[in-house]
Amino acid sequence: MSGNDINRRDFLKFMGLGGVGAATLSGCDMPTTVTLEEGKEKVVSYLAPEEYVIPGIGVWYASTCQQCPSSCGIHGRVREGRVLKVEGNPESSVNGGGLCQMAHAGLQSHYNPDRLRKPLIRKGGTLTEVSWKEAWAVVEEKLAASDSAKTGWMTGTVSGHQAVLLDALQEANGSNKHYVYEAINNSVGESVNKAMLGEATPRYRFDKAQSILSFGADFLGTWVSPVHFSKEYAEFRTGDRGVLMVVEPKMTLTGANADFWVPAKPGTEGVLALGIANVLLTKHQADAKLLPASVRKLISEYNVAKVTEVTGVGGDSVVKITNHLKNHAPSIVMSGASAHEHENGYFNATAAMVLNILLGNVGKTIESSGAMPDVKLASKTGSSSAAMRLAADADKGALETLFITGANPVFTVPSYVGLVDKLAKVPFKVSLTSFMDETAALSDVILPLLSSYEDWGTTAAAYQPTEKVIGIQQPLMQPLYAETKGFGDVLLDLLKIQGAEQYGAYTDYYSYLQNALYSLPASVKQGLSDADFWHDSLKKGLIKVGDAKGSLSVKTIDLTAPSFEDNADFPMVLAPSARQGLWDGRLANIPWLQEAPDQITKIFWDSWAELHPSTAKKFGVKEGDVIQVESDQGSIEAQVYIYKGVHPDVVAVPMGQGHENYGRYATNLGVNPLKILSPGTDKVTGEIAAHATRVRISKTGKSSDLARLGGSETQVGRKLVSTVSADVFRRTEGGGNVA
Amino acid sequence: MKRYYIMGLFSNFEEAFAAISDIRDHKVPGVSVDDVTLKSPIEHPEIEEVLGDRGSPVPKFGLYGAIFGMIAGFFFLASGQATFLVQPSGGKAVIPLPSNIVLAYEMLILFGVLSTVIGFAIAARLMTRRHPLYSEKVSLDQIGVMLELDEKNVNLVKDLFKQHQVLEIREEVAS
Amino acid sequence: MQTKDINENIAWAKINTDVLRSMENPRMGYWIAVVACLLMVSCAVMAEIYQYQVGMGPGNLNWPHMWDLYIATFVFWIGMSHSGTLLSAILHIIGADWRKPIYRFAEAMTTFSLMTAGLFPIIHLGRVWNMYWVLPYVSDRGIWPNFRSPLIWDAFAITTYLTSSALFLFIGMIPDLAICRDNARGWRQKLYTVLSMGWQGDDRQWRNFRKIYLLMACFLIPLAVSVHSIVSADFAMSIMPGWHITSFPPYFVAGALYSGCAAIITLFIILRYFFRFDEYMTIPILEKTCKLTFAIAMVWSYLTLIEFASVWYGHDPVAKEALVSRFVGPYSPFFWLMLFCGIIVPFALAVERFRRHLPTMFVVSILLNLGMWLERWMIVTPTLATSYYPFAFDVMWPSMVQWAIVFGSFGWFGLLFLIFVKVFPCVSMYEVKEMVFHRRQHNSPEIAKQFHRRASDRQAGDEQPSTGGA
Amino acid sequence: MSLKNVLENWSDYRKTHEDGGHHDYEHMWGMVVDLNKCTGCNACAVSCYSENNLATVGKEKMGKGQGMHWLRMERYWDEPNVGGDEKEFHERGASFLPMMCQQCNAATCEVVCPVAATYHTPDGLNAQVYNRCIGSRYCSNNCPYRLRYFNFYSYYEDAWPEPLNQQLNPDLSVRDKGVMEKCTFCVQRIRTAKDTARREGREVRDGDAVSACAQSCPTKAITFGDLLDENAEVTKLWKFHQVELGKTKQDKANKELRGYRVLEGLNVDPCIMYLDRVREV
Repeated sequence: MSGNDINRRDFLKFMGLGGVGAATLSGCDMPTTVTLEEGKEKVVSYLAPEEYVIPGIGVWYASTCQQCPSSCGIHGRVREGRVLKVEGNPESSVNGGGLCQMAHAGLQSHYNPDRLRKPLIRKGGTLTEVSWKEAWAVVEEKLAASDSAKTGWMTGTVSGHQAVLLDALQEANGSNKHYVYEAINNSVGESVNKAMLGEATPRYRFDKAQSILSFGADFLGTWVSPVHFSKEYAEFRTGDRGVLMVVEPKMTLTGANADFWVPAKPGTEGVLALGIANVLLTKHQADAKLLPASVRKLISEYNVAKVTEVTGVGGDSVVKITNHLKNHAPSIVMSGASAHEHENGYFNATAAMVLNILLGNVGKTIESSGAMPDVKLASKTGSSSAAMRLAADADKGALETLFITGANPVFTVPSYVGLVDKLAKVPFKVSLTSFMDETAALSDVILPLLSSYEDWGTTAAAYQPTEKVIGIQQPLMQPLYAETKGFGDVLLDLLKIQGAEQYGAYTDYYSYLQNALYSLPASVKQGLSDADFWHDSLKKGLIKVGDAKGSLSVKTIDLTAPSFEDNADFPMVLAPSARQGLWDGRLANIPWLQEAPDQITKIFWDSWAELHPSTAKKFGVKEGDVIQVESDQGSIEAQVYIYKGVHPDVVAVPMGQGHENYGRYATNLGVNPLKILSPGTDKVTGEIAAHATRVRISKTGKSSDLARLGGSETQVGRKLVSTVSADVFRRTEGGGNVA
Repeated sequence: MKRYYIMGLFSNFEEAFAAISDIRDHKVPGVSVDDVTLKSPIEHPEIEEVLGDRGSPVPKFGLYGAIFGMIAGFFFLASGQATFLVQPSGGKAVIPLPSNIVLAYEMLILFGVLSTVIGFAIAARLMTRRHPLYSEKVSLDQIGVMLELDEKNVNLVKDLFKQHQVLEIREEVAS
Repeated sequence: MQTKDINENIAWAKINTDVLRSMENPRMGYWIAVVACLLMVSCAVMAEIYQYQVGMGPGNLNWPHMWDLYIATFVFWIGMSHSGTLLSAILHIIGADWRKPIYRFAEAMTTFSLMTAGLFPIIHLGRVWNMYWVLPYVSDRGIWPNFRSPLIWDAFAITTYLTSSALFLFIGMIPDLAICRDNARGWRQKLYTVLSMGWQGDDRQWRNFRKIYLLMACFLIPLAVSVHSIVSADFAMSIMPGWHITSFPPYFVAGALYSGCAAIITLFIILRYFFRFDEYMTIPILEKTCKLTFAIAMVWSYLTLIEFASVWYGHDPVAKEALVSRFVGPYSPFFWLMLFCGIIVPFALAVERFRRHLPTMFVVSILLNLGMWLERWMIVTPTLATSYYPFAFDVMWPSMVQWAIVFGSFGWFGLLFLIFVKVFPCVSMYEVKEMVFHRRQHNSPEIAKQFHRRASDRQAGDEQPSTGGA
Repeated sequence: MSLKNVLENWSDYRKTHEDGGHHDYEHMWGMVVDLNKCTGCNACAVSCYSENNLATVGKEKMGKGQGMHWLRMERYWDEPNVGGDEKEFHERGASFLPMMCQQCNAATCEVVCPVAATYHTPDGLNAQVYNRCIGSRYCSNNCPYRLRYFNFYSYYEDAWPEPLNQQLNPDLSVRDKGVMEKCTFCVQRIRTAKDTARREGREVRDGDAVSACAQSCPTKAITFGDLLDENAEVTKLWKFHQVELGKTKQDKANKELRGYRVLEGLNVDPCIMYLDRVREV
């Protein structure tokens, strides 16, 4: 029946149909089916499933995700002025249509019940809610009183016009103290890339590669730009399917998808790489001339036997990996956190890159990703050494004012650094954040920011291989709370305080941004008028500012043999693994992510300690037992999860839990492994050696069931998932005959 | 001519039995055994040997009730299902025989039982006023033999009862 | 301990007085029992109110343990209800007169355990307030229940069974109600006058009475069998390993008779003790019941074993897994206890010395029923714990809420029964009279012969046999 | 309800699933999940939570097995006989299996629901009618995949404290205690697609309706579409892998093709085809 001739009887039918009736009257849309199949006579309201509810029509707005630094493009579905769902922006060169779980959960950090609704200032030691005006007055007064040259900014990864304004502000302050801090970073890798290839983030051609060897680079989970790599990984796996090999102390999401997964003794990844190089040179006649003599000499020392002795990786495995790399050329060798975060992290990363050179991957599967045309917009990627620098500066009184945003160092920086005490020496600390967290709790003024779905901004992803784009961060809905302000606006206001008159013209960040985009080169605007260009950009959610061009210049650098000593008191090594979900802990206050089980262990709402069965046997612990993990800096307690995805000498505890002050969903849940890290930094870059802490474990006698999903670790003989060999796959679906 | 109800109470079944046998043997002219009603505390199937088989309609009620229940039951379900096509298919037919047979079976028994009970209530004249000559002794341990007869025969029957050590004789004018 | 059978020369008046006495001025013990039952019921009621408010969660029901004690206990009570009617009906048809003193309370038991069982599917619903949706009423929206669902079959079967067995109980009671009517005063008289439906014991009534009683017995036997088969269909008709078993219908029926007989023994002993019914509920009758129970126990044991065997030979890995998990899995202690109570304990019934010793029999009968209850639990739960889908394996233990409701159901049953014994005669007076009457005839052939002579050659008898009455 | 109706259409009403059932399907929504591409990253699961108003129940209840994960990402380790455990490590990684309602065409859950609260729509969907459900939970017991989830509490009461409730999707209801629920293939999205197509006066095209999980998958491991639509990606994939509906055992010309349906042998005829996981040996 059609809607425009509703007689009384039909009308009553509609009313009987509940959802349909209501929806129809509210004129959303006409139902395609009024009653069930032969329901010409009948009204079958109780049997009207969801499908007979008439969906409203949502409006999709493009924006950019701020949940993690890789800044994917998103579309937000808006109805009645509320954003309900986010999906990947197909236009985006970063993520295509896809998104990770953290991006989806952005909704819950936006609507989070624990968001700060009003500014807080410290009155007599306690933080008390005040109006924005009042709080801002305090900031102005303090800034006037302090030496602007001693103003420091600690931020997470920043890019786009926020970065531009921040630079301008620091310039006006006459200060260079900008600490870009990310607990989960690739900064060792970046510096090695810079040194050896001349580019911090080159482009990895998964589509071309036939094999990938990853030393702890969890590119499907937490490494650089997970969603982008997942997309590439899909290509890598289809057609002429590539081989993925992973070497890491604890199985990450990437490791779980590997064809061949093997753990090396923590820190010895570099040695393994050299061992592989050795096999390549001796067995596979790789072109040795690519490497300087010193390196060749070092490689020759690491024959298979030596490597096995040092790394604990069986000789057959070394050969197997080498064969795969050779037989499935071209290949990519990459390294990540668990290889980098050691005192010899730089060595490990370099050794991995040496393999790339030796395999002739550079230029083939590792290409230049070019640079942002406007360098000022480029992404400032974070490092953990930044936190050390901050601590040092604060300690020696080089900071009078400190602004902190997008980072929670008090939670993520190891306690041996003593950041809390050192920050206490900074007279005036301002937190720009949406949530009360451990760091904000220490500051004197907390300015609540708009959520990323309410704020304006632009971003330039650190890793954008194909083309350089500026991602538009556009509000998906009106701000929920009046007393909150956008990051850009705050920066502008601060600039105005500093009397940087060229910014006085802008009433707010929006107008600044608009103006900034207008002033982009005509080539970028593709001849559109300013207004059209603006709307076009908002519609697309991104602005293409030129293709990735440039080339890599290969430089090999000297390697010095590392030395590894055992520690009798602390026989094991702690692996504070990053889990895609809670990230470094900033997303721990999102119920969806807490309830979504960890990909590997399937544990939710908690922390745990992963042990290898042999280790568990040695210590006589079984699944669910609570063990104490003790380093020279302190100890934590967690329940044991036992599986064969972790090195026997390693106890892996995921980071992200153990918050003391981070809202109802995160507080007092699990433990924070970063707290017990012992001193140690990478010799070259000064990055915190987070994966190098030696620990010992002991039983506490406590035990209870793990909070985990799933009743069985295996399929118990049912054919739920069966595995076919890659050869079969290549035969049936490889090459031409793709499904 | 007036008609009388007369009832003799006997202390045991044998006496009553003898009395009825005599009546059947026409010891009393003009009194037929068909006028006799036996009232007893327990069931006496053997009495039918003398009273003659008086039959009972109850089984018929049971049979017809059952048949009705089965057929009506099945079609009740079937027609219900046939107008309710939306109901879960689960790969099964709209009118699935297995379940309908099971349910029809239950209906068969339900209606069988109900109509039997109704039949009983009707045939046994339940829910009617008790006879004026009803004696509580009957529900205890005595046997009552009751006749409906003409005035002239009353005394003859009384004599007959007395022959059989009747404990008590009651009479009542039939209205 | 007197072991002699019922005295055939017992005065009929005494029968009346004894039975009627049992219905009046309850003693202390009775009131204590009533209070105890009330307390048990109130536990259940409180638990149910809580569950109604909060949801099924507090019962520890979870994914995949969607069913648990409620359904198990439902099956248990349904089973309990079987013996009463079925035994009484069968024994009536085959004319075993020893049923007469005991069938009345057995049938009452049937009715009341059905009334208890009926509560459980309702309690177990997530949205109790919509329970009437399972009834096939004609709705102007053209909605029907799903007649394919074994749960609907349950609804039909149980309604039918409850109606029929209640009627069976009532019809069989009419002559006794007449006796009550004639002896009672006050409200009781009014009540019995109505209930006895003008019974005056004339031959027409007796004749039809005989017919209907036989006929209903014939209806009830197949009904009882079908009812428990249908209950077993809840499981057998599903596709779950450990449930989807062909031998379930007979298995359930046997289990039902088994638990029912055990319950009869229990109640037999209780009634005999409290109402001093030694003369009617005699040891020989108990012994007969015990023998019957033993026979059924053996049938049940056989079916249990054959179930295992058929699953084992069926060689479906998943079904096998489910079976093995019962023997060695987390629930195995209860499973073994069930096997012990169900298969080993009944052999006590085969020993005459035990059979004649009431306390022993009491304990044994309780154990048997415990076994039967465990059987139901061990059918429902282990299958849910392990089935086709490994990811959903789970071990769940019911919480206090569930236990309280199960516990309370026994109180509810007890309460109904206690009320019954004080309002209705729990020994059939007229049938005990018939029993002694026919025994006497049987034991003195010349009387029978004489009847026959009188009936055939028409002559007044001369010699008078001893009077039967008071 | 009339006797006439019964007798006239008797043969029609006696059609079982094997004879095509009594529905003439307008659509047959189906899915393909490529376990070679799936990385087990959980994006689909969280996307499902945000699309379908799934309540988060907290650690205690989740631990008790009272969670509401319509789409659960399952992880299995290789079994000893599959080249796993006699090795020292899980060398071949894990097996991930995203499991959502299989929308069986011969669904065992449908048969046993006493009040017809779950049934098969002309779209080939296994619909769950919340307001008809009385919570007998028989369907969940009879689902071989254990893919039905029950509202053991009134989760909505504390799952969405202000202003989290503003995120709730108005296109579908929030379920109260005592109701069974499960994956609907994002039926509200299908509806939107159908209505749009209708407004534009055309047939529903492939890609008009995409379930939340399929949309959000970073590796595009999930393909969603109408199996009756010849040009749909899913249909092509099913054809390529020689998997057909209505079979308990697929007789493939090429035995090496990866397509299979989970627990196919039970003859529940699921509408989701999985593609085997692939590993280098």
